Amino acid sequence: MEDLVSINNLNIEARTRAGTLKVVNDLSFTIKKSETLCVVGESGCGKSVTALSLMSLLPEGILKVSSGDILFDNTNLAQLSEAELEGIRGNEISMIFQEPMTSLNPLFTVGEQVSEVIRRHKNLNKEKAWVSAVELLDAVKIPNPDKRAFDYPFQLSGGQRQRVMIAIALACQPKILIADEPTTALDVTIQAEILALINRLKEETGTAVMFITHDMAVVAQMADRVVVMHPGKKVEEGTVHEIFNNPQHEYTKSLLAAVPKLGEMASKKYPEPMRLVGEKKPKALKPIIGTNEPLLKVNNLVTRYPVKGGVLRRTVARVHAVEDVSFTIMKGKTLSLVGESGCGKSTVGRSLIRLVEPTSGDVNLDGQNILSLNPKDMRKARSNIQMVFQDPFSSLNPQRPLFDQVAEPLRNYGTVKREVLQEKIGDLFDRVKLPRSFMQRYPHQLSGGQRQRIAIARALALNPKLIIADEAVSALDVSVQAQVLNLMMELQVDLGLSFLFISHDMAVVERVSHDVGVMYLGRLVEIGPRPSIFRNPQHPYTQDLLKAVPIADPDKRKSERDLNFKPLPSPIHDLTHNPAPSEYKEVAKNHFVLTTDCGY
Amino acid sequence: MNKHFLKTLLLTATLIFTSLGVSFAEPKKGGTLIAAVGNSPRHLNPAVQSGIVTGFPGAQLFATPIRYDNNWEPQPYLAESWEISDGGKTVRLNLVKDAVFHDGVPIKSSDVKFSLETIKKNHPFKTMFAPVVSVETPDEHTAILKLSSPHPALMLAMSSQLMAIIPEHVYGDGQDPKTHPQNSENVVGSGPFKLVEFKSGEHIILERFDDFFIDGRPYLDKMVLKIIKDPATRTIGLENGEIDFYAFENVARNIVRLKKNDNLTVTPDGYAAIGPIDWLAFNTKDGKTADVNVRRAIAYAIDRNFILKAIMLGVADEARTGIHPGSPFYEPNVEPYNLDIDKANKILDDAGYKKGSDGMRFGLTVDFGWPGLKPNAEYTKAALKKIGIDVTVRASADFPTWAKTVSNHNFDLTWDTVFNWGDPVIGVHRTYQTSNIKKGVIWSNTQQYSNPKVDAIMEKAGVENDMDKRKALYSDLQKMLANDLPVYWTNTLPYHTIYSKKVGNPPMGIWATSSPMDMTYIKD
Amino acid sequence: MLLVLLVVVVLNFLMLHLAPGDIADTIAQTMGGADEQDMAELRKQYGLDQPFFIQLFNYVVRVALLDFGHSHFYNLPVFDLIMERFPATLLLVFSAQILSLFVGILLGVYAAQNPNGLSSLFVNMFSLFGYAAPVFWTGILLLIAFSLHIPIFPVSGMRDITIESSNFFVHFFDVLRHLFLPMITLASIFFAYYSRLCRASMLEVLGADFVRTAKAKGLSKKDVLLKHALKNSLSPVITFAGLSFSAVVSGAILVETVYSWPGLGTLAFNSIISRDTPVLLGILIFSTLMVTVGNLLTDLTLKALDPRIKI
Amino acid sequence: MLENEEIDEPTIKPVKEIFQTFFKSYSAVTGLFILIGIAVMGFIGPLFYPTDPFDMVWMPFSPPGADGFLLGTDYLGRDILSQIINGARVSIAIGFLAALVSCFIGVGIGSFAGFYGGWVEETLMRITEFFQVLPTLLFAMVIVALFGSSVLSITLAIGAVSWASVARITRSEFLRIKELDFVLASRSSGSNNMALIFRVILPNAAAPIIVQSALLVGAAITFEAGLAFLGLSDPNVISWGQVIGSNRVYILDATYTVTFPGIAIFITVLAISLVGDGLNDALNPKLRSR
Repeated sequence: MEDLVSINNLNIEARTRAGTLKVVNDLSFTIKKSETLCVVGESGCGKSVTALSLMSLLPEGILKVSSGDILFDNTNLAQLSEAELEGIRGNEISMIFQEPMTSLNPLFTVGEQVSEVIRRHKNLNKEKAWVSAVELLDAVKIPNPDKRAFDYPFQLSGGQRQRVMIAIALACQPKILIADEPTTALDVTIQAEILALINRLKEETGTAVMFITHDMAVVAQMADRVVVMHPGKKVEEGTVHEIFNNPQHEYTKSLLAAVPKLGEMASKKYPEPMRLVGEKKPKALKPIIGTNEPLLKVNNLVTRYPVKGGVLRRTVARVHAVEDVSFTIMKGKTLSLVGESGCGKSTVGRSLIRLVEPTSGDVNLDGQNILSLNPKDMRKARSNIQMVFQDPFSSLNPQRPLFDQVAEPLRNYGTVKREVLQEKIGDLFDRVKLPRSFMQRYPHQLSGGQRQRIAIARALALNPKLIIADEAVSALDVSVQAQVLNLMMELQVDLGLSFLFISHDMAVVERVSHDVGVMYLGRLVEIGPRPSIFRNPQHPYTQDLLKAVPIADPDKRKSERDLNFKPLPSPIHDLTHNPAPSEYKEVAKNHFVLTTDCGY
Repeated sequence: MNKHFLKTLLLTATLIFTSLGVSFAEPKKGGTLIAAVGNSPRHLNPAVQSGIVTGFPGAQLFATPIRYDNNWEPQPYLAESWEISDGGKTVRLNLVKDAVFHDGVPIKSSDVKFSLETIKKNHPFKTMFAPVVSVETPDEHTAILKLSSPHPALMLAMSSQLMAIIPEHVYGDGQDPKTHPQNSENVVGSGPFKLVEFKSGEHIILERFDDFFIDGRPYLDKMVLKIIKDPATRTIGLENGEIDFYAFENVARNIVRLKKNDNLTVTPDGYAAIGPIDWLAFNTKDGKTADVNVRRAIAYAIDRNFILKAIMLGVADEARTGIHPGSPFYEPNVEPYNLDIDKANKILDDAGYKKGSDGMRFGLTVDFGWPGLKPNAEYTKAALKKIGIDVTVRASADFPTWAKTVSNHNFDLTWDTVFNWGDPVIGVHRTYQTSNIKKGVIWSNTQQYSNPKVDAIMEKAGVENDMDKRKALYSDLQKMLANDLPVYWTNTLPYHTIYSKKVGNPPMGIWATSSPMDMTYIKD
Repeated sequence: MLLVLLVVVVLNFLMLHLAPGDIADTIAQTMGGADEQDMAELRKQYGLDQPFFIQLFNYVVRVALLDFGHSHFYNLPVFDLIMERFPATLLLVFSAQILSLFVGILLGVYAAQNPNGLSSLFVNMFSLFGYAAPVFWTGILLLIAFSLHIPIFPVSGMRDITIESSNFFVHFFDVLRHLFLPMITLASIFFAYYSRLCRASMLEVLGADFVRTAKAKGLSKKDVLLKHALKNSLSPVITFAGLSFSAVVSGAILVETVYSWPGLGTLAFNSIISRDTPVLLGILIFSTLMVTVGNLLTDLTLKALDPRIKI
Repeated sequence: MLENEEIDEPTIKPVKEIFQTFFKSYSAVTGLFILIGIAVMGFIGPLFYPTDPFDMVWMPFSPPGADGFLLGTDYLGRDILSQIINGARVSIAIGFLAALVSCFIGVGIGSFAGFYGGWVEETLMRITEFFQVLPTLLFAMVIVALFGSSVLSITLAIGAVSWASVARITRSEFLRIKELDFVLASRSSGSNNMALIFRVILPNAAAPIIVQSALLVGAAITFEAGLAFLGLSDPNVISWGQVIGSNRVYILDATYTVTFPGIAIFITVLAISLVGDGLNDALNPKLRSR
């Protein structure tokens, strides 16, 4: 087949205050007509920069193509004038981006934004362009497109915005569509839909796709061919089957090893750490058994936020973030809460240590009723439960050295004498496998994974019984994610910790959990032992959620027909709304399914 | 006094038609005079409001029984003639026959009676008509003032803005004349101009009153008084011809500057009766300044010449006493307290105020009554440093703050400018009378100065009708005051009138713009 | 809003009450002196002999009934007095605000195109001039330059009262001629704020994802800049303009003093130094209203710009 | 190191790097040097140029350069150069102290409002709103009329009317930062409210507050000049504003008496705003790369 795009010996340099830095190093590959090429690699490997250079949209003065050619349709893009390039962009090459929330102009209606590109390249008048825009919105499955065309981006959900972006990108039937991590910011069900949509439209229009991602599971779903990049360089190229079945390069192998694959734990009763390629001395992969002694009992937890409004700033409505949730965590075990954004799983975590005040319910930690404690006793009780947060960049105070941050809880509770403090912190650094020399560093001198290790060290400082890990590994690259997960599991064995593991990633949850609870719209729809939930999901939402998870296996692709998810209703209700209590049915041992309505 | 007025009476007609007629050859009729005023008047009724700001429009809107020429000679105005009898205790005014108010109602002797009674009751200058016990109106055009005692200040008090004839049918409606709505709007006056518009802070527009009782006057069709507070802005306006006329300019620098301008005339004439004097007042009762030696030493240490030359740039006159040098009662032969640092130091040494190790004897404060006197206060600080007095300048944020401080006698020294208002009885006595020590009242005897001999002389001079005897009394007064030095007088406030060459016959009497401008005109 | 007004009234009433001296002193000043009885009578007449709380209560009740009282100094109804001056201030404040916004945005957009270049530096320096120079100083220098040395503009006031034309445009241009220097002077303070804010906000927006989208659509530079970027970068500028209304009013006090502009600023200054409490309170209430209306206009503009904002 | 990730740019930078960024900007360094120069002039200049600014040393209105007076003399024959040198001290002191007062009030109100939310925020922001809609100059004039024209009352008046912007900025920073995970982490590791406000959040909110306060210094200097122009200044100390205010009536002939202090203010405020820009660039991570 003919080459549509051919990149030859491309070098791209970044100008920084420290000097020039090579971000793309001698890169060559081709994209053929109507094929999907996935470029995969971890953050900072130069994949997005390559895509932007193909659009000739590298930010001026910061990034520059220093040598090499980009041929598009046998034309060297570097030789075209800006006006000629403008004629190609959006018309022959178009692009969709990672962040659907920010990629659309907030001040224009989506109809305007779609029709704008049509008018620009197709020379249609306003009315005709609008008509085609509405048709395009229909094609990307926006419901009621003639009405929604008048909506502003903020009135659409994230998934709908990404559909609008796709409509814009495909409006002029481009020869190639560049998709730069288009689903990374989306929930798993929406990701599945968007991926399927891109695949369908690609079939229909015959456009080539350059798909950029860090997620091997997505690659498996989308790619014809794959280019694997590792800091600035191409390390491996091949068809999707070659890459998945017979990876050659060490990096590709480690990347595949670090990806938890849904279903691979099906035969195992207890969680166990991953075996990582390149790790020098893998620890013995013992299963983590835990105990059956309850540590934390949560009964009928309800958390609602007031919505203020009107002139007098009175409460006019309430967000029902958590509705009648009950569960138990055993000593030395991990309970995972899964669900999509807005399902209330994080609120559950924060309610437990009263970072938000629950409306009602009962939280019992080792015989102590947490919710009835006065502020002073609550402060004491917090030492038993510690949190690790999602964002490694905001979870550490940028203005204080790491030593102080890890020592902060110890100082706050005054449990450790000054002389032994140094040694105690040193031990904690050893525990999370960071050199003691890091103690006087500041957070910005650390990588994301290292920061999460510090966050874990800080959580461990008070010898807590329970650690709430709120999306603690979601923001990390897969290889780092695997390392941090292994560390957490190691600590669980060594210290007998219990975890409340909050995550949206079904594959990771399957790896680390003893028990799993699935949440939807504030309710726990299904809870039970991990193998039972994954093998035999009973609630329709759990079933759909599992169906939506991409699997890192090119032979298990999903099509748009398989997927028919319902949109998420609003959790905001007026003051009179008083939802019914949750009732469950035990479908297997300790496996409960919600029988009352949850809105799905 | 009698003789004096009789002479005037005889000369009246000739004076007006010869001297005035000659000097104001062929005034042209018509035209608009653009004048500036430095502040917004409270309202326009001079019968219940004193001050030069109200005086300017007030004197145009309202006529007074008499007016004064440049030589302190009274001239007929609304009263075409007058007779003084009974040793000065009866004054008969014969009013012009065909005079009308702006609403067409004739001006009658009852209006004069009403006006005088209103003024006596409401005007702040209580001494002006204090001896007038009644006004008789035998006919429509005759008003007879009956006095309890002779009152030499009466003639001045019947001129300028001081005795505006206001219509009884308007102001006699029972409302308080001080807050009468027609003080500012729809003013029904008796003078040469009538009110078109008064916008406070912006302008006052006056228009020729066609039925004015002097035929052919006024010459101007219109007067526009622009209210411009900023002195620099006013000066630029005068220089580039936007403003034709500005009176009461007292910023020395501007006067010097404008004098150089060929298109403008700058003159200090016309302010004799206003009589503004800059002085340094002492607190004669409390603190160090209670000691007359300290006061004298301070007077010797302050160089009046410096103030005249450097601060006033030579445009102000020396004032050695509390009576304005332009007044016939001025006595220049008093101790002038010329600069003599050694003497000042010696006086203080002798009085027992020894210099400390830092060269200072004691500290005093100096206040100032309005921003124009800030340089004087600052100069005082510098000058008294030389005789070992450490002076702190106290700036009051605004007039009420200063007035509160000074009138409650919480001061050592203060610079101030005080007006004579024509006759010493009106504007001079108040500063030195023991009976006028009134806490909380500004421009009373805030020095708390008390000398029975001084009180006695003033009482005598207040009722003396013989000019020479009166002069002698005031001469004694000024010498005694210079000796006791409750106040150290330095200079006159250099009021100047600035007008464009195209302005003919600007008001040059003794009352400046507080007199009618019916004779002013615009040249071609 | 009402609460804010009440605080304005009470606080200022209190402060003026505590300040030394009162209206009686001022009236005595304009009279060239007054005696004890007069002063007592004046104080009685203006209710100053009453206890503080009764004075305050009376005032608040009257204001609630929309009666601002009479000026002690001018003896005119405060409302009339303010209404006479209000249009002038309104004209000055709003024209200066609009001018500075217009020029500021223009300069900001220009500078944002080449953030590190010479033109950007020039814009920065030019706009800083107005910011760094005290506004009255700029005013005086402009006045000396353009009224005295090159007399193109009149020195004072808002209109030439000697013009006797019934033609609207004659008066319109007359006011415009008088307005020019005060407006420029007042606007000059804010050139810097707006242009720098606009530049920064443009730069931020130019780095935003949707601008990349617009470029990826193949739009021309001009369209990207003026359609997609500018509209988005206006919000912070407009927001700041709303917040700076009270600063504009403050600046107007100084500018009005320099140019004898017959507005509220000079009246306010007067009423403070003459302790004309009803007028000052009236002005404070009105300027608070003016600022509030300015804020409201800002909000409306923001809403028109950005569909996400609800009022 | 176990991971091989890149080290990402932090959102808030530590002190050392701020200095580095700051000193790389020519304009900021120029501004800083001018400012230091002016401060040095004000504080030790009088030692080298001992003429007392209150002493009448020569004929009034001697023009600049004539008779050995570089900047001429004023209406009392006082040396304007000496007034400018000595005025620097007072003007800068008023500027800094007033900004400090504003900062103090603003940070106090803003941080409590932002941290506690609810009715505390509601009340405090109403107060802030009040100070925002009130024409500041009028309000300051009333305060000065009340307490008299001393340096102290002028400084307090300026400080008391200009803190609203600081309060708003502090509040919005607090609202933003208090939601960040490290604050939650600190709270869950037992920090009490005061520690959270002053030890955890405030240091991280400092950047925009510092920039705003730097600009307030300049604003306070011009504000003082404005008050002096209206006649509200302390005559016992020389500040630039006071020199302008008291020479204002002589502006037509002796324009230089007003020009020089005006230029002094201009240069100082300009320098402050250059420093403010530099601080902003150094402290604001969003603008750093540009």
